[in-house]
Amino acid sequence: MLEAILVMSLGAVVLGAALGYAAVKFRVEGDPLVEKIDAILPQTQCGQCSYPGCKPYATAIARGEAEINQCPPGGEEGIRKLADLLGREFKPLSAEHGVEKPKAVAVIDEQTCIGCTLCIQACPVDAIVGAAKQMHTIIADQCTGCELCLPPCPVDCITMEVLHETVDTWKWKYPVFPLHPAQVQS
Amino acid sequence: MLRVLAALTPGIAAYAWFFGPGVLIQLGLASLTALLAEALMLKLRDRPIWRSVGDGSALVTAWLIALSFPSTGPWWLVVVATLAAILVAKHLYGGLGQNPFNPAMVGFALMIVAYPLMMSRWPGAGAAMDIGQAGALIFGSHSVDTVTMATPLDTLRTAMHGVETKLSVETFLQSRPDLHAAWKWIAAGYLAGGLWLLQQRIISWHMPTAFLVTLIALAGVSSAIDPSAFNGPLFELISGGAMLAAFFIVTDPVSGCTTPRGKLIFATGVALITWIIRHFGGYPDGIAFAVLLMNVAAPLIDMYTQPKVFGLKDDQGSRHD
Amino acid sequence: MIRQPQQQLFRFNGGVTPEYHKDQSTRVPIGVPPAPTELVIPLHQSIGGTPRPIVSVGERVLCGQRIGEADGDVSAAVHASTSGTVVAIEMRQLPHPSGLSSLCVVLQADGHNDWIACSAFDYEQATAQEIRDYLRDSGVVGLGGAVFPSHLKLNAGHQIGIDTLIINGAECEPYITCDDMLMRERATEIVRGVALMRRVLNAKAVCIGIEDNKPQAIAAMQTAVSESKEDFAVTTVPTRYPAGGAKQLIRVITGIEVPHGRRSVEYGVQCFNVATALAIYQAIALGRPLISRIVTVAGNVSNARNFEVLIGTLMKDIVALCDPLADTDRVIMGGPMMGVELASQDVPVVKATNCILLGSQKIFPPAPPEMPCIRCGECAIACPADLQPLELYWFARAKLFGKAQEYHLFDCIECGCCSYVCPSNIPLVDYYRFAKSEIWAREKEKALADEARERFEFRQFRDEREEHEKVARLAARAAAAAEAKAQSAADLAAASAGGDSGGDDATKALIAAALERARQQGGEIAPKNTGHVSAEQLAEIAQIESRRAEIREQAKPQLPPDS
Amino acid sequence: MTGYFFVVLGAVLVNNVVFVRILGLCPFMGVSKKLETALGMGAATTFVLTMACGSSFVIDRWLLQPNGLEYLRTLSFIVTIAAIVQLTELVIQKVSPLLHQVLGIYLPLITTNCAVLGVPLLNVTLKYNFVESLLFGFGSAVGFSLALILFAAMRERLEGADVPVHFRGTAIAMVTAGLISLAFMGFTGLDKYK
Repeated sequence: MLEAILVMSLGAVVLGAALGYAAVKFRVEGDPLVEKIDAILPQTQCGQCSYPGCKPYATAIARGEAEINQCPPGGEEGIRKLADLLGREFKPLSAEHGVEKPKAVAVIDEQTCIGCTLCIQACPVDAIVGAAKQMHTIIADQCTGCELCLPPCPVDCITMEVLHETVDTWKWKYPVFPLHPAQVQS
Repeated sequence: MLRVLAALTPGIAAYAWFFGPGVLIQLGLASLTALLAEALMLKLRDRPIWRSVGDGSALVTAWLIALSFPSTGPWWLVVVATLAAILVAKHLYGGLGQNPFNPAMVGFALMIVAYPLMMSRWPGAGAAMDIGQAGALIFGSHSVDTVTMATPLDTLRTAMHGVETKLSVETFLQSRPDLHAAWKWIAAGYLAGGLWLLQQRIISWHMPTAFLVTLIALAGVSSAIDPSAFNGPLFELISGGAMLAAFFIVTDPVSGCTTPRGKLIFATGVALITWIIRHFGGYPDGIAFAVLLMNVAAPLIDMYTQPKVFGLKDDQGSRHD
Repeated sequence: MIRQPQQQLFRFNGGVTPEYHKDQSTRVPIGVPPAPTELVIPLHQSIGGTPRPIVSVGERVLCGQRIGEADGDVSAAVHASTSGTVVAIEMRQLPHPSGLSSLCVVLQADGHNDWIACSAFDYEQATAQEIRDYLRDSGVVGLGGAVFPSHLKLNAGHQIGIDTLIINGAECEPYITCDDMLMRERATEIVRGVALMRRVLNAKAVCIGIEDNKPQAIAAMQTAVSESKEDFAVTTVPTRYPAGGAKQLIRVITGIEVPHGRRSVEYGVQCFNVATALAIYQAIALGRPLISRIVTVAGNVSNARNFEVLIGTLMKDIVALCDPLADTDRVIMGGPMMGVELASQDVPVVKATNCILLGSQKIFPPAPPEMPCIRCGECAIACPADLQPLELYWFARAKLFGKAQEYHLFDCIECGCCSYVCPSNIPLVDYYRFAKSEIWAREKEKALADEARERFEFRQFRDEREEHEKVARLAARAAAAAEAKAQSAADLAAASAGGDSGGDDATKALIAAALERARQQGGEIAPKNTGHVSAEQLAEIAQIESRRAEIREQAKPQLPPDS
Repeated sequence: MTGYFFVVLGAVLVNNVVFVRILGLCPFMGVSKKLETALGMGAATTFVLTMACGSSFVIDRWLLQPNGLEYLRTLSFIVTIAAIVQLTELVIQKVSPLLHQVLGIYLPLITTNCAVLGVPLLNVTLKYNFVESLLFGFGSAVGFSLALILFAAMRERLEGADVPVHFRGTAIAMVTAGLISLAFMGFTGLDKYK
C-alpha cells in the first residue's frame, strides 16, 4: 500500500513539476483567434449580437462565451464560416438576435432633418456627415446598414432603403436543377 | 448504363451455360429488389421516380451483386445485399452520382462478413441443373451440399494453407478441368463485354489496364518465385471476379478516381489489395474489400493527382527577359 | 528568340468540334442597314469604369463626337454614332443577361451623318502616354467579345517590345462570321492596322492566326499581306473550338500557356482580334473613333447576314432585316457556346455584340432534363483549361465556393465545352458563372467590411483620444483655478458643479424645443408635396427662423460639461 | 526485423485502431471535417501515442511490475498520459498557435482518448518489449492518422453530397465510418503471418 502511495505521489510530483515548468516556459500571450473571427464578421458594428461591436463579439466567441449564431447581418453564410473556423457544428441564426435582412443603407430625409447630430454620434463607422444645425447626409458607400442611427433620431427622418440590383451588383442565379430542389448543404 | 447491362450479357450467358440457370433467378431477384428499393427511396425523397429508375444504375448494381454471389445461394442473400447496396450505400448519400462507395461491393462485403459460409457455396460446374432444381436450391431447404462446392480460389486457399500442402495449382486444375474451362469462358465473356465498353468509350482504358497489368505482374513474379504457394497469372485472371472487376466494378466512375493518374493509382491499388487478401488474408476473394478500401482513398488520391491547370504546367515559365 | 510560327503549331488539350453553321451568313457581303432614327448608346460598354456623360439633353452632336468621357485609365470613351440631338440621358435596358438597365445616351439622328473633323494621329512622334490617351479617347476596345480597352494592351509592351504579335482571326464559335467576312472584305485595312500595332508594340514577329475552315479569309489576308510587303505570317490553325480564345490561340501558335491572372505580354506575346486591328487603323490613320462594328445575324432567320452596325442601333431593327422565322423564341448575344440569352430584342447593339443569334425550339431544342453527374470525366477531357469540371460542379452546386476555388474555378474561361459534352445535360457553365459571381460579391462585401472595420477602429481611437484630451484639459483648468483662487476653491467647485448640471439640462431643453418645432414643421412640410407653394415658403421661413433661434440660443455661453 | 515490420503493419492496417478496434472515435469524428485539421490531429496523436507507449512501458516494467503494483496500471497510465497531453498542448500552443486553434478543444480530448489509453494497455496484454511497444504505439497512431486523413478527404467531398436531411452531418459520417470499417475487415487474417 505504502509503495503504491509512494509511486503515485512520485509520479504526481515529477509530472506536476514538468507541467509547471512548461506552463511558464511556453506561456502564450494574446489571442490571434479573435482576429480571425473578427475577419469573418460583417463589421456592421450593429450590436445585434448583444455585444458592443464586432470585435467584442469576436472576443466573446473566442472565449466560448457567445454562440456563433448571433450575427444577423453575417447571416447563414457567416455562421457557416465561423463553424468552419472553430470546428463547431452549424446552427441556424438565433431568432432572439434578429433576422437576416437584405442589405440596406440608411437615408436621411433632408427636409425633416433638424441637424441635431445625434445620428452622427451613433454612427459607428462615421458614415454620416453634417454639423450642428446643418442638414446631415449619409455617405451611402460607407453605410453598413447597422440601423444604429434610427433610434436616436428625434424626428424619425432616417429610413432604411434596400439596395437594388444594378448591372454591377447583379449575380448569376443558381441554375435550375429539376431533379433535386436547390438545397443548402450542411 | 443500359449499354453496361448489355456488355454484361456475354458473361451472364457463359455463366448460365456452365453453372445452370440459377444465376438468372438471382439476377431477377436482385433486379426486382433494386428497382423497388430505388423507387421507394425516390418516393420518400420526393424525387422524380421514373426518370431515375429508368437510368439503369440500380440494375447495374443489382446485376453486379447477383453475378458475384453464388448462383445457388439462398434467395435472401442477394435480396439483403441489394437492399444494403441501394438503400445504405447509394441513397443515404443522395442517390446516383453521390455515393462514395461502390454500392454492389458494399452489398457483397456485408454478406461475406456476415455469412462467410453461405457465400462460399458455389455450384459445381457441369452439374446439369434445370431451372426447377435451381429454384429449389435458392428458395428451398439448405440440403445442398451434394451439388455445391467452393470456388476454385477457396479450394485452393484451403489446399495451400491447409492440410494438403502438396497440392499444386497444376494438379488442382488437372483434377477439375471442367471447372477451369467454365471459369475461363465466363471470364472471356466479361472480357468481350468490357472491350466493347472500351470501344464505346463508356469506360476509359486506364482502370482495366492498370488493374489487369498489376494482377498479372504480381501473379507472374510471385509464382515464379514460389510456384507452390502462389497462383500463375492465368489462374489469377479467370478466378474470382477478376475480369468482372476489371471492366465493370473498378471502372465505376462515381466512387472511383476521376483524374487520369488517379485512375491508374486506384486500379493498381485495387489489384494489389485484392492479391494480398487472396493470398494472405482470411477471405477467399478480396476484390470487394479492395474496391471499398480504394473508394475510401479515392477523394484523397483525386485531390493530389489533379492535372496541372492550363498555364501552370512545369515545362514552361515566363519567357520574357 | 523569334519563333517561326508557320512551321510548328502546338495543340491545347480538350476542345470540341460542334456543328459550325457558318456558311449561313457568309453567302452575301457585309450589308449596311438603313440609318436608324434613334440610337441608344450605353455609356458602359467596356471592361472598367463607366464613362461620364459629357453632353447634355438637347445638345446637337456630330458623328464621332465624344459623348462619354473615360472614367480613369481602365475605361474607354463612348462616341455618338451619327449626328443628331441628344434627347435623353436615362436608364435603358442593356444587352446583358440580367436585363437590367444602365445609363444610356439617347440620340435622335438628323439623317445628315455629319462627322467631326477627323485627322490622322501622328503616333510616331507621340509618347506612350499620348498614344494611350488617344486610343482611350477613341473608344477602341477588343472587339472579339471581351471588350478590354485596347490602349492598355498596346501600351504594355511599348518600351520593351514583344516577341510575337498575334492577330486573332480564328473565330471558333459556331454561327459567328463577322471576323471571317471582315477579313474577306477589308483585309488591306486590317493589315495596315496590324502594321500600326506592330510599330507601337515594337513586336519582332507578327502572326495572323485563322482557322482552316475559312479558306477565303486566309486567301484574302495572304494577298493583303503580300501586297503590303510586310513580313506577317498568316497561320492556318486547325478548326477546333475554342481555338479562337486568346489563350488557346497563343498556345497553338507559340506553344506558350498564359496562366490565369497573368498577362500574355509577360510572356512576350500580345493578342488582338482582327476587328480590333481595323478599329485601331481607323482611329490612328483616319482619326475616326469606334462607332460601328460588324455584327452577324444568324440562327432562326431566313437571310442570315453580316451587317456593319452603328453602336446604339436597336437589335430588333437589325434582326428585322434578316426576316426572322415565326417560331423565334429567344435572342442570344454571341454564339451558342458562350453567348448570353437576352430578355428582349429591344436593346442596343454595343461594342461587344459580335453576333445576334435567334433561337427556336427547332434549332436549339430545350435541353433534356438534367441528370445527376456520375463523374464520367468527359468534361475533364473536353476542358481546354485542363480543369476538373466535375469537381467544380460538385462544389459549385453545393455552394462550397472555397473548395471550388481550390479546384481553380477562376481558370475557367466559360467556353462551354464541358456543358456541350456532358452526357447528363448539366448546364455546367451556369454553375460556374453562379459560383464566380457569388465569390466576387463576397469579395466586394469583404472589402467593404474591412473598410468599415478601419473606420470603426479609427472612430474608437478618436473617441478615446478626445476622452483623454478632455480629461487633461479639465485637469489643467482645475489646477489653474485652484492656483488662482486658492482661498475660495470649495465655493468655486460647487458653483462649477451646479453650472454643469444646468448646462446639461439646457442641452436637453434645447433638443426638446427643436423636437417640438420639428413636429410642427413635419405637419407643415407634409402638404408641400401636394404643391402648395405658399405653404412651402412658410415652412421654409419657419425653418430659417427656428435655425436662427437655435443659433441665438447656442450663442449663449455654455459651461463645459464635466465628467 | 520482419517481426517489427508486422507489428507496425498490423497496427496500421489489420487492427486499425479506429476501424477495427473501434477506439478513439471522439477525435475521429470531431476533427475529420477538414483535411488540414485531420493532418494536425494525426500528427499530435502520433506524437502523444508514441510517447505514451514508451513512458507507460517504462512505468509498467520498472515501477509497477517490480513492486507488484500491476493493479495501479490503469490509474498510473491515465496520469502519465494526461500529463503528456498537457505538455504537448502547452508546447503546441507556443510553437504553432494556428495548430492549437485548429485542434482547439480536441487536444484535451486526447487525454481521454481511449486509443491513447487502450494502446499502452494492449502493449502490456500483448507482452511487447520496449521497441515493440514503441512501434506498436507508433503504428497505431499512424493507423489513426491514416483513418483520419482518408476520412477527412471523404468528408470534404461528402459535404457537397445531396444527403437526405435527416442524415446530414454526423449521422452520415457515422454511416461512412461503418462502411470503412467493413472495408477494413478485409484485412482480417493478414496478421497471422508475422
